[in-house]
Amino acid sequence: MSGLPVAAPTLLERAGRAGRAGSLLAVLAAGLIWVALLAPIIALLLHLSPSSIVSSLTASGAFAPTVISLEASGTTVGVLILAGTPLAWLLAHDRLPLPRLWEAGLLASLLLPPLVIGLLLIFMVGPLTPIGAALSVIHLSASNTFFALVVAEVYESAPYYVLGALTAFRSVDGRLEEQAAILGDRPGRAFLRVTLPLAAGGLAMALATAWARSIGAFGAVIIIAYHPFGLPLQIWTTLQETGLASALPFALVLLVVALPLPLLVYGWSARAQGRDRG
Amino acid sequence: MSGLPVAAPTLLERAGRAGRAGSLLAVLAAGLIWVALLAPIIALLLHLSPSSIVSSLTASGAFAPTVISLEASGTTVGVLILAGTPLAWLLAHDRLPLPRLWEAGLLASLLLPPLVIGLLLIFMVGPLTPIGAALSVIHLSASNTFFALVVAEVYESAPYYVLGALTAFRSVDGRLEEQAAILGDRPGRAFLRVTLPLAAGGLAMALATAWARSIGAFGAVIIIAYHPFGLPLQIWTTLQETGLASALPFALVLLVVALPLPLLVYGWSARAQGRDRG
Amino acid sequence: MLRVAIEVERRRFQVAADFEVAAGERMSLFGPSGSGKTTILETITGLVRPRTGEIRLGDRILLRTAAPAMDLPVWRRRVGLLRQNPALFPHLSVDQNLTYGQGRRRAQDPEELIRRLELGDLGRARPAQLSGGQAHRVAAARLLLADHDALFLDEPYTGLDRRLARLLTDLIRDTAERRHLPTVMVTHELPEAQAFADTMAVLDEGRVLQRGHASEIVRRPASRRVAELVGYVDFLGLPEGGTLGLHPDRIRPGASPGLGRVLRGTVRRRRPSGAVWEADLEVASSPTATLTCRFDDVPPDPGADCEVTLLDPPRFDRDGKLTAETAR
Amino acid sequence: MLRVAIEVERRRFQVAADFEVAAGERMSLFGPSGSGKTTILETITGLVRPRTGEIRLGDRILLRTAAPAMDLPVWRRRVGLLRQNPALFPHLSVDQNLTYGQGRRRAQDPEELIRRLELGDLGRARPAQLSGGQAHRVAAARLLLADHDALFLDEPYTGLDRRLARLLTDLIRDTAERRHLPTVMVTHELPEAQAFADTMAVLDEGRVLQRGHASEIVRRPASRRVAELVGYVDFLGLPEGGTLGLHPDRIRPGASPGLGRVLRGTVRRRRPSGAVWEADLEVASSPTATLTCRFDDVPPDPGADCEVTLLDPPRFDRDGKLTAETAR
Amino acid sequence: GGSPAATKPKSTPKPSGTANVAYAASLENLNEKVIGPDFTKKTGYPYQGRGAGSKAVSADIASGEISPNVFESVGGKPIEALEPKFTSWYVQFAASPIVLAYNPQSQYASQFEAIAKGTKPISSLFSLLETPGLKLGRTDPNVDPQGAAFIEMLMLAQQTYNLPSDTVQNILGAPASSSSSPEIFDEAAVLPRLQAGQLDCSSAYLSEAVQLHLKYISLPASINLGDPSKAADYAKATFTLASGEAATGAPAVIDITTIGTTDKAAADAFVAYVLSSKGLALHKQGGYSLLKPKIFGKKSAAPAAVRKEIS
Ligand SMILES: Nc1ncnc2c1ncn2[C@@H]1O[C@H](COP(=O)(O)OP(=O)(O)OP(=O)(O)O)[C@@H](O)[C@H]1O
Ligand SMILES: Nc1ncnc2c1ncn2[C@@H]1O[C@H](COP(=O)(O)OP(=O)(O)OP(=O)(O)O)[C@@H](O)[C@H]1O
Ligand SMILES: [Mg+2]
Ligand SMILES: [Mg+2]
Repeated sequence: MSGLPVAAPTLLERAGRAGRAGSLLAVLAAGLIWVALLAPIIALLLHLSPSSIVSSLTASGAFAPTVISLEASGTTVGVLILAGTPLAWLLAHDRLPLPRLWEAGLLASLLLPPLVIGLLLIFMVGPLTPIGAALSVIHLSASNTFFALVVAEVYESAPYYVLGALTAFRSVDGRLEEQAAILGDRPGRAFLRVTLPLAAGGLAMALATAWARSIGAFGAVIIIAYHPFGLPLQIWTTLQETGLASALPFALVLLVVALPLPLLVYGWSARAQGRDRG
Repeated sequence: MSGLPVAAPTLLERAGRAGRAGSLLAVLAAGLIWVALLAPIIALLLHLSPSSIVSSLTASGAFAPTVISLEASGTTVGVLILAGTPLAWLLAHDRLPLPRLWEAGLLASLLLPPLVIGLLLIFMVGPLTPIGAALSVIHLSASNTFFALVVAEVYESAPYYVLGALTAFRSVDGRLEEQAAILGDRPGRAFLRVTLPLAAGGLAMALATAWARSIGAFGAVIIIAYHPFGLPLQIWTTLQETGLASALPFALVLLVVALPLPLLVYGWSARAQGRDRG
Repeated sequence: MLRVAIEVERRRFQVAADFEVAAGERMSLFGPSGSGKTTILETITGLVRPRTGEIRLGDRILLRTAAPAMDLPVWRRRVGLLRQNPALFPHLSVDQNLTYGQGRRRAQDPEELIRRLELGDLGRARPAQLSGGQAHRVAAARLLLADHDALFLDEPYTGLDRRLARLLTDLIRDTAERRHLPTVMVTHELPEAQAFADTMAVLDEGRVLQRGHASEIVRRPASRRVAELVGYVDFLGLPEGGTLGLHPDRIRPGASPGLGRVLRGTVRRRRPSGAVWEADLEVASSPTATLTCRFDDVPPDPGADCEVTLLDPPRFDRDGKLTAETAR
Repeated sequence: MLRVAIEVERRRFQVAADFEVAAGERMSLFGPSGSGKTTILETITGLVRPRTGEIRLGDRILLRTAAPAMDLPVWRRRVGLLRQNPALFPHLSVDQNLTYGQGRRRAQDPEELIRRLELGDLGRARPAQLSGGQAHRVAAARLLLADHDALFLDEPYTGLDRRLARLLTDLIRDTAERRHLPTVMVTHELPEAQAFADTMAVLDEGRVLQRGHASEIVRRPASRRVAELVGYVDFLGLPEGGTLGLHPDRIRPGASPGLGRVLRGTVRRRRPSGAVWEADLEVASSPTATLTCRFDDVPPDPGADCEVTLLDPPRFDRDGKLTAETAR
Repeated sequence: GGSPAATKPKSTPKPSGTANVAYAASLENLNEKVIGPDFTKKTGYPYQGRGAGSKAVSADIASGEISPNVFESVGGKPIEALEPKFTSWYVQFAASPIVLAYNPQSQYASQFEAIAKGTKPISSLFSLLETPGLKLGRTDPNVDPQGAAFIEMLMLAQQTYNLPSDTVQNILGAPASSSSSPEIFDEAAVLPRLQAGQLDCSSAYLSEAVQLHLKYISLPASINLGDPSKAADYAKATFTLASGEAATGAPAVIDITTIGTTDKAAADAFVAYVLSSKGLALHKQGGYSLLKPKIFGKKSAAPAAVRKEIS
């Protein structure tokens, strides 16, 4: 969003003679932290022999969990976008009374560990609860169904998405939204044409986080949706059943199938904001 | 950060005659989504009888996990701030070559499910690994120690913090940082006086998320740091040992002890940005 | 026709405005920095909410705080405002910014506008690649291309040289005339204000001090304060009481008794100003006064005496109000 | 002393500047919108990196692209720049903004500055509560209070009325003189540029067309293009070849053959301008030309004929270069 | 057995090495919260544990993915799979029979209670479990030994009480090999779900039912898989898992052994501690029924300290 009229300098261009050593040091330090952060992934790659990957992935039923994970997380992210975005927008624009209270609620919901969410979901939507009974009238059940899986994933990821989107919307310069209104845009149009592209960076981050939370959702999922099996449960049960060697390849699968979406979203955000960086 | 010269209007003030019905509807819809989001917490509060809370919390050894959780998450967040903030800042300011690659790495590390992180940490820092051996030389062990707990929590929460801080720094108007430099601020000073307060909203969100992730960390923790017990493990073992009724009060404890920090951080961010809202 | 009667709370005073602008009328709003000009425009546009008031545009009520209350949101008011900060959309190219507000009804031919504002080769540039004046011109063009029922321009000349300023004035005039819009312009440049506007309102600390024809206000400011605001830099105390307002443009070097009162003074300082010169003269009148006068050529050396003629200066009484008789 | 020799790539042309400003010298940079003024200032400040060049300030090298290469970061250059966008820190109060850059060495007495810029009662306000002109004044004061080795002002008069503009000019002059700084100001107002500066550089499409004393440039623009830029709005083709540059301020109504060449024309339009009037005259000379002339009082009715005297107009040859002999 | 303090070898003044224990997941709570800390307190050896399915642990040890020095398994087969490379003996010391836990608020509670009290015959339990709409919870037979044991228990019951031949089918509501019957939950979820009132009854180990103070129906030894002496009978219950392997009824007994030679002293001390009177008592408290410790495989290979506890 920076409007600075500075042609992006390359690293070494920018650093003056005196600054160069400092910058190299900074890059080194950053690199170290980054590699430390990626260490588990490196460990994963080092640990997988090609043969173990092939044998785990070609085992019967290894494909289905991937599909289910993608479907459920896709649905989850869809639900979050539809329900969470308006809430975040209203909060960011101070359209709701007592904004602090709303925020506190979101923060609290962020703090429930997934396992606890799962246990509480039993109380909320178990078959013998009022909601569960109501659901069964429309032939839905929130235990051990795709629906239950989505419910669990939504609850694991929603606070991350809503808080992220809220922050993203808040970082948009209000004058530009006012400008859109002056030029005749209804709030909805202004949202699509101005707020959304300008909040793209923060939204990408909110989406990536929500996606990661939902496709990796485990704590709540294992409690209310033991099946259909997504990848995290596949990893878990394989671990229980046949051990690490066959479980770890699925972690790689999870990485590989889950990564494109966040990468795309980040790419979109860079384009939407008109940042053209390396 | 909005510089709009508009005195904050109250909700009903702003809505014109025609808009009022729409706004009320919006508030209602937002309220519905919000309550749905908070439903697990509501369920938690409804299901706890005061007596069960008292009896769980006064059980011997019920206090220690709280202390341990706070200490470990505090340390974790400290580590993240020290190591993650510079990385995020460098990335946000395009000071690193190939920024897309760095980002992709962060996104990938976001996608490792905690359980997998735990398994991979065994390979990385287990007692029989080179790192583990090196650690043992300085009498540190990364299994079942406070150190191991922190390592697990750091890995569970780091990507959330770094990506959040990165987004926060990116949303700061570069011209203001340039202005600080013109007025003679070294990057470090400019960071403290301009970037930090202006990124406060996003940083608050990054910190709150990282805090939530670390204090609720379970998947990696249970694998490499069963001891010392923090609250999530306390909930888990109580669930195994004495059941749901005695486990849930600890979820409430977790909420109660974990909530103040994010609330404070959000309050700070609102003050730092000079937003004076409800 | 635009009818405004509003009271807006600001930091240190209240902005109270009550005026009308007929359809097709061009009014300029003149006043010192911080006097409430932007506040008035933003209130009419719907960006600032007044404490009380009513705003009508044509037969539409944009705002009414009295019952039955009414408050159209910004996007329904159809009031175009060029703000002091150009607020270009940073994620859109110049072309996309220009056509942002174009509705079904084409308000203006974009090609012509772009040509006249010399934006021809900027179409694919991003706002971050524009110079200050270029950004301002794009913002102006974007506004003129949108379809509004009234036009407000808050310092449209920011960052523009004289030539571009005049081009923009013509353009806005043409647009306002063709579309028969009530138009209000805020500017600190009196000549620009006059080149643009039929009528003028002089604002100070939130109140309208005088409203009328621009040349009328400049020639006959209703009070000393108005005179100060429209460019009278010096005031000459009269022995018979009251003061004369002295405008640098309305003082002639040399004695031309047929044209007005002649004064004698000593040159204290001189300097070039534009294509001409200015000199500060100390006048020998009873309370010593200084006045600034324009010279076509180099003024006499400092210390030298010289005579000047005051062309029809307005005269103010002890309370600072214009007195009927002028001081020939 | 500031010594600049840079080449900067911009969107459509290259900005190439090569000039010196002595310590204590005040220079104004004059040029149309988009000509590269801001680019030059931002390059010296370190916000834009030139393709090649060298910048020295006193005995310090701020930038050198040739070996041994050198590029001081912005915060070490100690070059103060007031940008077109005031860029106040939105999270700080006005007071905190003002004192932001104050180092150990107190560059200026803040009290006096605040008083002179009439910012007295704004101290606790937030930038979002300021009017456009107030924000600009705060930004200017903030810069003057910081301790720099050179001062650059990019359109410091944005949003200021004449009176405040003059106050600010005086203040910057005082500061520059007292601290003996090289100072460069960008403005579109010729009188302001002159009131402030000793010397002037006229820039167009990234090149310096003329550099010298301000009044000299206005009276004797080196080329027709410079003349256009410094306010010559009309050009009169001469039967003997070449053109005369006509500046509205340097045309007198009436025939005064002693002062200069007399022309006869027909009034086409007239309008009030500031405290005086302007009329567009169609001149009967061989290629029909229009010129704008100032009148103290209402000009003759449109259609009427009238005579005007040209005061020492510069004459340009076919290539648009100033010819030595003037056209008396 | 003797006192654990006595097993601490006086010859090594300062214990070095860690007891690195891999165990069947059902032991997690007991090992991590009780046995491990108490072991460290008594012997001075650090303890480190990790739980997973017995079969998985065995596979991971065999493939070298993990290298614990103690292995506690449910049933001897996972240990036997590691012989002779990693070990050649194990000690069986406790059993964990299957019970049926029920929800006292269930609409069927009175019938469960009658069966639990013996006022109704145990055979009627199985027709009750067939009731449509009754919500039974069990775990995944393909992943959790308890899940398979529950099915084997049903098969034994069908044989023992001469129930109609479709009884097991009706109770399971899905093929025995299926992982995705609506009744199947994760081990961690099934009992909380019962406690939350969302199930009528659930499969459970006796140890769990005791620890969690659940209402439960004990099953006779002939079907509860808790008596090693009935191993031959149990073996008659057999079905095929999703992987194609056969699941065969076997006593749900706990077997322990040491693996490899890393930190052997610590490993031996852990096994000796588990088999000491203190260790056994703690297992009993945890709801396991104690068996007389018995060495299987190459008795001579068992460490002296262990043999001492057993004798
Ligand atoms: N970041 C940039 N990258 C490339 N070109 C730019 C950039 N910023 C400005 N330009 C172009 O460089 C030229 C000079 O711009 P500059 O801002 O220096 O003009 P200026 O003389 O300050 O004009 P103004 O009076 O309108 O502020 C303009 O044509 C502009 O389009
Ligand atoms: N959001 C706000 N809240 C309270 N007071 C404000 C706000 N914005 C501006 N003011 C104050 O209201 C007064 C009028 O401001 P306004 O912006 O209308 O002035 P202006 O006439 O447009 O001045 P300028 O020519 O400097 O732009 C100023 O004194 C300013 O300090
Ligand atoms: Mg204003
Ligand atoms: Mg500029």
